[in-house]
Amino acid sequence: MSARLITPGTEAARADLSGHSRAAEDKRTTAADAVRRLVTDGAVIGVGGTNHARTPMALLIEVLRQGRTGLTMTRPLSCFEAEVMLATGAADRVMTSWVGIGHGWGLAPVLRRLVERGEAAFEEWSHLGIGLRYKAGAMGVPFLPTVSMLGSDIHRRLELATIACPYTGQVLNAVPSLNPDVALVHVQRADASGNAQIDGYQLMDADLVLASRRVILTAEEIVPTDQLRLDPARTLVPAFAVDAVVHQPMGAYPHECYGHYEADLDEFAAYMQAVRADGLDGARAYAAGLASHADHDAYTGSVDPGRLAALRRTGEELMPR
Amino acid sequence: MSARLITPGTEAARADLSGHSRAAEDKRTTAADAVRRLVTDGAVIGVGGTNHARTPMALLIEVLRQGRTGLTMTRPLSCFEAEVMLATGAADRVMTSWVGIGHGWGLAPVLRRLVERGEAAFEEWSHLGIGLRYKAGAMGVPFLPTVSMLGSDIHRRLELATIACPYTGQVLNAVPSLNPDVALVHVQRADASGNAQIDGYQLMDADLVLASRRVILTAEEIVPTDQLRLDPARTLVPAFAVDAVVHQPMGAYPHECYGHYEADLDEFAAYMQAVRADGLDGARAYAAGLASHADHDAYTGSVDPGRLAALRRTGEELMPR
Amino acid sequence: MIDSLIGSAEQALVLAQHPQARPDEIMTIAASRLLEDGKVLFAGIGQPLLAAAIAKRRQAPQLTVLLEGGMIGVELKPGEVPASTNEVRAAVGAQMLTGATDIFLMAQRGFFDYGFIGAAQVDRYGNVNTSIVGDPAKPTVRLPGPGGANDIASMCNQVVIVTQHEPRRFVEQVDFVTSPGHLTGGTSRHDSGLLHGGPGWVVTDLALLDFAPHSHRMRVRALQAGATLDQVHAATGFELLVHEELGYLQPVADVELEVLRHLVGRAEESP
Amino acid sequence: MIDSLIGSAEQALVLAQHPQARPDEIMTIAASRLLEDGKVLFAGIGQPLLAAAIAKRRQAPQLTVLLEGGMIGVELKPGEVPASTNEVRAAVGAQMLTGATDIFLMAQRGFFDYGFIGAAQVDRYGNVNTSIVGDPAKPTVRLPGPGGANDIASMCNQVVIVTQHEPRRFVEQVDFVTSPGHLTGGTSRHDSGLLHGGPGWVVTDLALLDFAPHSHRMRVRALQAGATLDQVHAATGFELLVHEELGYLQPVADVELEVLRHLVGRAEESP
Repeated sequence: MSARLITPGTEAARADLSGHSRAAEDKRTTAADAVRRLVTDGAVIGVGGTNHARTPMALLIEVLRQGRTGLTMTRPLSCFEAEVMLATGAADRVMTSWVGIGHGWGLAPVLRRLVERGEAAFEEWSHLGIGLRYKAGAMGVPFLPTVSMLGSDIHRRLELATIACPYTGQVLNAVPSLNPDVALVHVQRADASGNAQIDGYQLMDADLVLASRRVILTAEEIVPTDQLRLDPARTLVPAFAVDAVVHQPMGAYPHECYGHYEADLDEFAAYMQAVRADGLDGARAYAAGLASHADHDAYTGSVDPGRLAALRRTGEELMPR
Repeated sequence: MSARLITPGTEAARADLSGHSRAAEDKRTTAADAVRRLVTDGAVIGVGGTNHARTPMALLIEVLRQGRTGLTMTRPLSCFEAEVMLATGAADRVMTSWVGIGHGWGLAPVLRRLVERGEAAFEEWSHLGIGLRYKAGAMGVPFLPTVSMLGSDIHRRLELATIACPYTGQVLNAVPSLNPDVALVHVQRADASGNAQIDGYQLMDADLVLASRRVILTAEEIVPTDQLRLDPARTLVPAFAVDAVVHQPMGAYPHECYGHYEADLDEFAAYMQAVRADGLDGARAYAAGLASHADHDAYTGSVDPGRLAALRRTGEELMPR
Repeated sequence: MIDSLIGSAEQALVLAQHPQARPDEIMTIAASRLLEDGKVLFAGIGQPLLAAAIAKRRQAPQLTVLLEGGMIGVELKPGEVPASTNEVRAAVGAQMLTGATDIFLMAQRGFFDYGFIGAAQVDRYGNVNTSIVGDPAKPTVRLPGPGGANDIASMCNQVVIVTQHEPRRFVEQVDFVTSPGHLTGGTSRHDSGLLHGGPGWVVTDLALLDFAPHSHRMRVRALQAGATLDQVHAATGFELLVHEELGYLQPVADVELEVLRHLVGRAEESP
Repeated sequence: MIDSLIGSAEQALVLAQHPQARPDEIMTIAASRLLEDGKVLFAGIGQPLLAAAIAKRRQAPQLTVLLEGGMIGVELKPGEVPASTNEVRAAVGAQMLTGATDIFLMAQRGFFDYGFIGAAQVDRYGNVNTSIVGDPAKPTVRLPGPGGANDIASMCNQVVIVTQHEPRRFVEQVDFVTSPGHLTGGTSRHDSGLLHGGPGWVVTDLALLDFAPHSHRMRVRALQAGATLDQVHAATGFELLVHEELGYLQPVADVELEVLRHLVGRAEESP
């Protein structure tokens, strides 16, 4: 398993920026190509969205398909995608504040088993701790001060440093910056060069994108730049931070994408039934099923169209009006 | 003149929050009432917007009208509103990165004269320095680290502390938080309880609002809360941070309000002509003229309606479409 | 909330709990009664959000409810209780949607009056464990982790812990302090750098508990209707203090149960 | 940009500056030639924004231009040059509008290739003063202050200083270091905690200057067409180095002047 990630790499991450193009050029490609070029074994991957919201499922499944190993997944709240990645060995570490299945399915069974056996690492941070790691990374500073985690065993276990305010003497936790090797982020719309808009809750994705050394976006829609210009305050991701843009409708499926579709609870059930029946092997079989399709379109194409239509309908019905 | 404002008051500002209602109640009032209750002599006032964008002119003129003295005005970029406040003695200190008249009018003549004579203080920060003071105040931490101002005489003059990252040893400037006594902010729309939306460039106003001990909003429009719910991601100011809401069309006039009207260059000219003719007395006479109206509606009502209509038309024509 | 306390044991003797209220409903409703109007509540999924929704429909219409997904001013839609604080059903009615980091920074600034958290284990000082059962280096049970609870417990003005009253939850010492309470009591919380807040209340199916001044030890403040002090002690794995004016909570009222069941879409079960 | 240099003095002798180009136009156009395609530029109002707009219309269509008001990807609309980086005319065509603090934090992260700043005074190490003439405690002239220039000078990968070549501007020692250049030369900038960037070029109406390796002293890299080294030395209040392969800049071309004047709405004056 990869080493602990406490030491900020602010300077290395800045130096690394010189290696990627900041041109406002066409960066569209396929998920397969983007993952092949930008996700390497053992990398720290920042997973966009939280829990079952805007999870970059198309990209994660492509990572499975390409057989990456030894990844660290950073995500403030993780859902069953973390289990799938850990069960297959694609990842062996999560850096997170929470892993659960949700929707009444209780504890994360595969994660439990792997962590309790010492076969996977659960690096536990507070929710704000993860957020501030990204924010420090995005700001280009090696740490940010906070009261989060003070007094807790999270602080003690991570061996975080404290720092005294030079003006007041107040002692705060120093949260080290994090610059993931690559961010995988799903958005509602982007232009070809990677300017992207997120509808609804933005979660931590803007900071994650700016912090990361490389960024792959999937987008429900690719739109002309002129469409973004109509509402530029909604653009939360600037093209100069983005390395690859993938047009991927249903790119968060079976998780939700605000304004487009709700999460597919039948898939939660299918996953959990596989795990309850066959434990780790069940999770692996489920993962193999996900990765068995040629690409994400083939996967979503294999799902009952009526089910997908219903998810889209309820997703739209919940929009403010 | 007020003392230097280096020592962060994070804890005092937090304690002070207990003194204001966070209820989602109707906070609508007049500018006169809000200024009477919330702006005291000698206060540190955080002025929203920058330069000639979304300047809270109605509130500043009301401060003049009520004869406040000894204020400190904090603003990242200041325009002739700073001169008017300094010339009258309403303020005796600016904390800023820049003061200029703009629009081809060159240096700020009144500011120069007062500062060069030692009659007003110009506390000079970098632009990001002001931004991080607000951000630290908004985050509830006493300082934030940055490379801004390192190596410069700004840093030396302010006697800022540096701080070493406990992980990497990198030395950064520690920017102390600022929690202004009261923020004056103009927005495009708000509901009665102070949830507010800003169109276009938000500048530093969200952080300023969250940092400040008390907040007065003026809004071009007061709308039902349900209207904000249609586009909640555009809401940048939460009601629980706001103390008073004033419905004030043309509230930034003679400065601009994105989407509503451009700045009135005739007023820039009128101000500068007064100053060029009579120096400090000219500025005072101009200020007296502003404050001579019963309220902001009376002031804007005294302006040629054709001029105002033209400002609104060009302001709207520049909107993306 | 003290309105719902009955002062004397004599009066309490005549009280029985609402016959149709389930333990989780009793807790949710007791928690809802703690919420004063005009305050700001950092809620979580499940009981906290339901408690908030009940309060907004009863004594606290101007309560502002927010969720860790960045939703501010949410309104629970009856029959559509979200399964996560980070999903579209949690955003219904939001007046403001901000970032997930930003909303916790507002907590750190001090804007939030109440924070609601749950507990797998809680000790006499209100320290909460939702991380690990057993040895942290080799856990017997790996629990989900804090989610937002560590931050809520560190930053909100007053923390309310809502959990079932069982000996395996109310333990002598938590295996892991996920969300700090009063730590080791006395000034230890403040000494750790947590200058504000701390647990104010613990709401269970058997009792309402608070923390004694200075020592910050957990104390029975009031019993749920129909519960006895012996039951509470038996369900607690450490020595509890008892308030000198022990109170008794009003039983769940029909209207409370009705509001709750309408919210969760169990109207058919309503009394 | 080196494309616009002519290597030999012999060739340069035949060059004269474009007869209709004014000094500010010569500077703006020379600055525009420095900008490579595909880069990100933190521009200021006036010459920097105009230089960027010329470059986008010529060699650098994929240049991303941003302004301190939080505008990203702006497009200058001919005839509507903004008077401030913080106004609606500066936001025309923006692909993204972010906060004014946020855009500088992106600079601190390292995303911005170029930053353009002006100067009331500049010294041999590229330190810039826009704050105070005279004694900082009792200034003779209070200048406007840095605006965003201190941050741009501290954070962008390469800083370009654009200013008229006059002895009162090119001074032995600036009265106040508003925007740090190479400080006292050598490793002093890095030693101060500024680990990146620093002035790369100085563009004036007489010359293009850079900074010598290691010492970081200002050096004449090339002369504007029609200008002489004597003129440059005479207009400089400190000892300038001269590059061993001194270059000569191409005169302003008709097409450059035309693009510039069209942008500022002076098309009627175009050549």
